[in-house]
Amino acid sequence: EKIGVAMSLFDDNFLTVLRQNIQAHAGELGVEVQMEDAQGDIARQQAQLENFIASGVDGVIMMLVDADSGRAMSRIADRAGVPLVFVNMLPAGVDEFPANQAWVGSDEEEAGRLEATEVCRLLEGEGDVVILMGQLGTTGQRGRTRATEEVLASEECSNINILDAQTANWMRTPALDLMTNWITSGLQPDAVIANNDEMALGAIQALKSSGVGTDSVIVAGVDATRDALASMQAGDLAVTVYQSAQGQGQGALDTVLKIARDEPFEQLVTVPFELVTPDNLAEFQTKN
Amino acid sequence: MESVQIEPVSRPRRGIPQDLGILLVLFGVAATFELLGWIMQGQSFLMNPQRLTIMILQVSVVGIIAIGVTQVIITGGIDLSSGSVVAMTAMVAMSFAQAAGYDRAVYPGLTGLPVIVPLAVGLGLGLLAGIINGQLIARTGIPPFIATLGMMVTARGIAKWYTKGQPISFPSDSFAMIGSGAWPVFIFLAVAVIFHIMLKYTRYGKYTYAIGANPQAARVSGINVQNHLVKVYAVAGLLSGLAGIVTAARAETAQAGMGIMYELDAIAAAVIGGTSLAGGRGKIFGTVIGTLILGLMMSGFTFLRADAYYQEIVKGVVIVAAVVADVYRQKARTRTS
Amino acid sequence: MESVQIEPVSRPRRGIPQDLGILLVLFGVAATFELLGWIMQGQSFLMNPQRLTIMILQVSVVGIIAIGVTQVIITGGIDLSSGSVVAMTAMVAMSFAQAAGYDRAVYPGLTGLPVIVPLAVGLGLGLLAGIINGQLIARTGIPPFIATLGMMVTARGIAKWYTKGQPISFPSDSFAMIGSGAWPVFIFLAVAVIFHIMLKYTRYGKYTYAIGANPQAARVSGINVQNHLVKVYAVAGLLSGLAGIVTAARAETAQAGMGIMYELDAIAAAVIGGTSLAGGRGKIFGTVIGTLILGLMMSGFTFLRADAYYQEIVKGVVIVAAVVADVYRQKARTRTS
Amino acid sequence: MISERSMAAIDRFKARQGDTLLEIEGIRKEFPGVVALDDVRFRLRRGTVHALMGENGAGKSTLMKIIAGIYTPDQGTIRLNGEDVSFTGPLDALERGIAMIHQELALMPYMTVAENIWIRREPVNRIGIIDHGRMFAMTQDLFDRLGIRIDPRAEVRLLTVAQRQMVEIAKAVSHESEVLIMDEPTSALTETEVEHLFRIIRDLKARGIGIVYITHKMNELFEIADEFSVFRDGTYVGTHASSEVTRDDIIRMMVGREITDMFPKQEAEIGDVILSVEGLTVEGTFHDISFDLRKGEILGVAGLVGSGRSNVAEALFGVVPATSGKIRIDGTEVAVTTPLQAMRHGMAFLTEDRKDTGCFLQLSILENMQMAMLCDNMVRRGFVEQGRINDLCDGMSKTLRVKTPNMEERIENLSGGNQQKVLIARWLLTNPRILILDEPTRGIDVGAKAEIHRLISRLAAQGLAVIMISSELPEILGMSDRIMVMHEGHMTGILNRDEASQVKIMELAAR
Ligand SMILES: Nc1ncnc2c1ncn2[C@@H]1O[C@H](COP(=O)(O)OP(=O)(O)OP(=O)(O)O)[C@@H](O)[C@H]1O
Ligand SMILES: Nc1ncnc2c1ncn2[C@@H]1O[C@H](COP(=O)(O)OP(=O)(O)OP(=O)(O)O)[C@@H](O)[C@H]1O
Ligand SMILES: [Mg+2]
Ligand SMILES: [Mg+2]
Repeated sequence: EKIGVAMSLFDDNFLTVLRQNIQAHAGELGVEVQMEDAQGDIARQQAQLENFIASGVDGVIMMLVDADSGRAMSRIADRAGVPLVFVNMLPAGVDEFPANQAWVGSDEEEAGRLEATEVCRLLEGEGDVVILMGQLGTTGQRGRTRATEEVLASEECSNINILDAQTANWMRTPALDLMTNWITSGLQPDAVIANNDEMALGAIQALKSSGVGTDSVIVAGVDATRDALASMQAGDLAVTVYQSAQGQGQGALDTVLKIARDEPFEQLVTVPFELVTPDNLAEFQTKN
Repeated sequence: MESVQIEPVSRPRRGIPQDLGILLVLFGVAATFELLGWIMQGQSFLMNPQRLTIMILQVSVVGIIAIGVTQVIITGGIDLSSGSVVAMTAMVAMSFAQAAGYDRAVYPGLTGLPVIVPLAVGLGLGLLAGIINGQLIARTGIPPFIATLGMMVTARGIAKWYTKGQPISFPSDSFAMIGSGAWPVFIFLAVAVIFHIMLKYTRYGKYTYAIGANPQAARVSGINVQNHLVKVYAVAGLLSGLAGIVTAARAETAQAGMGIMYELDAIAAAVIGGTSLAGGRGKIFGTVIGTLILGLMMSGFTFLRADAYYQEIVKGVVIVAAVVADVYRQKARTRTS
Repeated sequence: MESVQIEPVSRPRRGIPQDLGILLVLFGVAATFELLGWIMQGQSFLMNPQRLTIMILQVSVVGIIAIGVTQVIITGGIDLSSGSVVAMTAMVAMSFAQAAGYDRAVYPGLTGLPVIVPLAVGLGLGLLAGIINGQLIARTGIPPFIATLGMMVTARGIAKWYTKGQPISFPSDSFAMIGSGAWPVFIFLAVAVIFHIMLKYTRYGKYTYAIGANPQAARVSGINVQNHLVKVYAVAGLLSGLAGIVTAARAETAQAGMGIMYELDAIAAAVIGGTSLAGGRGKIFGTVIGTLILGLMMSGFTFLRADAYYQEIVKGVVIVAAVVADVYRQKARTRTS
Repeated sequence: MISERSMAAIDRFKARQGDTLLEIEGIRKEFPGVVALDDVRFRLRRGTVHALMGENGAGKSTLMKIIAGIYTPDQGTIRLNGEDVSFTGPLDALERGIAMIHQELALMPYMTVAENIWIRREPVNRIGIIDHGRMFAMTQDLFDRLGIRIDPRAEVRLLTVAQRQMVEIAKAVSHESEVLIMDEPTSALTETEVEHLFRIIRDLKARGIGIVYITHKMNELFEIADEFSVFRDGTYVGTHASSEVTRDDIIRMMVGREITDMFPKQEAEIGDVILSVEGLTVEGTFHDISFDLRKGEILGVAGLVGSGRSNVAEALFGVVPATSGKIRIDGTEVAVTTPLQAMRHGMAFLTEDRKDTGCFLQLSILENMQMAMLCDNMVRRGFVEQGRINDLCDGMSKTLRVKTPNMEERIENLSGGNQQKVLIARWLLTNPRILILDEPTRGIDVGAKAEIHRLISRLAAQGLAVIMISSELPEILGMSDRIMVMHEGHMTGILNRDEASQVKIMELAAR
């Protein structure tokens, strides 16, 4: 069996782990998979889906560039009668999907919610925060930021004040620069809530190099990457959120194979996010 | 910014016109994929009408932009803003194209409009962006690189700001139609034919080449260089707007990240097709072939199930090799003829 | 691909040399931020030595590339590969720079190497990429745009393939030192001074200008144009390699997505600083100022805490305005002098 | 300037004055569709000036480029000092003592005069740092020796065509080579500078240097050349001593027929004033120019290099609009701020700089010819009426004898003189009422020159008004009804045809 895997972006840390999990699981099952990188471009992803179909794959696993493009993708696959499983990102309009399509993943907003709630708890509902956003307009940036803002607007956290929210494009160096700029502009946040770990690590570097340090500032990220866990181990990163690349990767591959083989399957499989803090760090250290 | 051509350069070519040279390269690339297809996959690459359609389909948006960019490059300029203008027009056009009664529409009162509205809005916005580019370049005399770089950043910003990053989806069926089936291919080819004629047989075309070849001489020959430049950039903007509409209709959604790096693909298609960045030289036919070469590579690698990592490495090499082959073919002709 | 200079003659300029013009623009932008700072934030923007350092710090990597790119542009070429070469060298250099005993190192047997090893590897790799660019351009005669576009795609592919997308982290302290504190700024400024001298006071520089201004004349004057072009691109590659090392050391990690679009920022810095894409003209001093203008905008907007969505829109406008201001200033001078 | 060593070398040359320095045989060079040279031979002797003559496109420049290592010949041998050589490139040729002044100027516009001259030979210290001070001093020395007055620190783009040509000459001389090739070095120079150049040449000759001199100006041949070779259509016709022949002989050898009259001035009926200029000024360039131009009249404009003649023409045509003054056409005052406006008033303007403001180098001959006439006619609903245009262009190119395999050829590949003809054709095709010609016959061979003169004269006879700027006094005197003379941006007088003479013009021009 041949399965096409259309990834939104190869460069992303979490997605790399996800990809590797799919690959490894396919190896175990003796299934041939072919990966494509959409480089964050919807049209490219659409073309890749079409190319997969034209070269006669038995099913497609797709990590969407954007949730809203799910409908068009769904239609293309449906027309060709090729099984399609969305992984990780929840496509818009998932409830209208035809019978041979499914979703295995986690809800972006959930990550932001877990992260912000923990930060709020650590701050005891009071203080100043800055938000480091991912690339503007991406599903992750929107979902996580919106959830963060919702949590901070809630009753318990109403004394938390958002000083500023800017984008660092998911990357470490821009986050380093942005955070340094904030510090020199006189901002003294009590917490940094980043849309992902890379940016959180950038913020930590900035805090260290400008002498503020991470003792008085809570830094939070999402993804639980290796570097992030190491940083948490070192006592710098306070909060991150684990999503199971393994669960998602294996689940997606299993599901698409089931559809292809006409076996029964679940259409919506939620793999939950898990909060990672220094307390439960040990559990996660070997996972990603 | 052209290669340093030192040898007494490009002689007039008789026999196969220059255009056809790059066509040979296209055939060469296709034949290579065909051969590898049989060896590695045991099946034909080309003898699959579906694949051929898709091949063109997936590059038709880049192709539409590339045609506009070609004429800009012929004037000796460049347009870096096309990809961002695609995103901006896609967003704005889509917001006027949402299906009737869709409750989370951008303008809830304005859903289910006739398809002409989003079309006009999209084309108009693209045109406007192009006119601004053109006016900046022609009136202030700043380098096209900077003017369109500014537009690139600004248009992308507007696309993001328009709905604060929220994508816009659920177009009416009539709008979605524009991007469905082989429509994008027809639109691309129609635009190509129109501009082939424009550049070759109209005053607009002659002036475009003249300005690229020697702006001073063009002015002395009675050409209103500034006005013409504005027109050329405006047309490029209009085509970017069209590309934005097509891409939004095809994806049935518009998002701020659309069209990223399309400007580079478009310029590459033009240059692969023989358009000179120094100005004064280039043909729509070549650009179409250049676009197809890019499309061929996209489908070809997937077809061969090449590892995505190697794909990128090889893709760069193939682009270079295609152009090198063309250059050598031309040199060889020169020597023998 | 330069702006169409239609005005027939520009008379020699006396008084303030042309370089200083763009310096005025820099001051203008700075003053605007200063003013807005007092109005919107109630504090000074400039009177903060730390901010000034950071302003340079965050653009020093782009600045290092921009210097290499400037000399390439002066020869009439372009280098689109710098951003990708940064990523590639960052990845490879970092894999030889991992701290002793780090258990998940890329080469577990090769951790804790002396810092000279990753340095040599990174610079060597950058140099190699540059030489390949140069050889392609000089020997085959393909346009620099295509050759370096190919390298851009390929080098990015190599960066991703190298560890299959996995980032490489945990450098040794001595390697991390290169990117710490104000080191990147020193490196940037040192490179700037060296290349200022190279371009102005050595034959290397004269050849570079000559080739850009008139490649035929350069050849006829006995310059080995091909060899020199290879050198120029090799140097640009070397500087990209250096930038890759600095950026990896600064982030203490290397990722395949690093340096994306740096080539565009670098070219923009050069062009803002007065380097002409038509070749033959440009100065390192201008490029440094151009780089600083970009840096100023990055810090400035954050300082003003401008809405992230507006920032991008405004950024494009400011770039254009800066160059327009410079062009008008020059025109005004020309008229009065 | 000249080192001890080269002095010694020069003395050695002197000893062998008259020996064969350079000898070529059986040279063939083909370009696609054109045989530029076929079985050509040529011999240069030490201490002599050897002129090359031939119509436009005869292959003179191509031959010289072969000798200078820029082109490689398809066949044939080159012997330098009796030794067979084949050059790997221009550097090789330079190092073996062959320097060349190119017909199409080959300077770097944004570099200073000194940098242009000493490129690749800049004075450097031990660590490779260039000593600019010394370089300027060296340039000044060279200029003093050659009697050139140009600031070594000026950027070349700010120089006039003539000044650039002087810089090229200085650059070639500075190589102190044994063989010096000059491809139409005087095409942009006036008599004074030409005289000056000849002094330089005589000096070089005396030192034993062999000079190849290409020109279309007959009088120069007799003044400076010891012998000359004639080429026709890429073939060798013959070599003679210049003392043995007459002008007509040479012309016959070149063109294969007689040219009886170089200046076939046709009596024209001088009509009404069509253009009237009053107090025309471009601040900082020229001042207070006033004259009337009548139908059927040819107004010659004379002056030294840099006297502002070209600038006046540019202002008239709106290239650089005048800052003050009036232009009247048919008695009504008109504003001329762009060339397009000027064209709408029936003007046409052949610029003096072919390369900068004339040719669209990458485009075909046809495109080059038709460009100016597209602005007002030959276009229907945006579409160019190519059929009609083709006929007109073909006709014009026959009239002017443009030497080319076909009209689709890129103008870049034409010889200099043929490019000039294409540009003249461009303007004639617009059917102008007022024709402004700036150095119309620059680089054009005698045959075609006579042809162009005949054409101008005939057009004038049909009522066209012509302004003709020229640095060739015989041309001015032969063709003009009246002659306006300029000096340093001012008009110093207008002479009638019958009162004008070389001496009078020079008096007014030099002051
Ligand atoms: N690079 C080239 N490609 C094609 N044809 C060329 C090229 N260079 C020269 N020719 C052709 O070769 C012939 C000889 O040209 P060449 O420039 O040597 O003439 P010339 O004797 O110097 O003429 P002129 O007096 O006008 O300068 C011409 O027919 C010209 O069109
Ligand atoms: N591009 C330029 N930049 C600066 N000064 C110029 C430029 N062109 C011309 N000039 C100056 O303008 C004056 C008149 O030049 P112009 O070319 O009109 O003279 P001309 O009489 O036509 O001489 P020529 O025979 O060289 O064409 C000269 O003093 C010259 O130095
Ligand atoms: Mg010639
Ligand atoms: Mg003149």
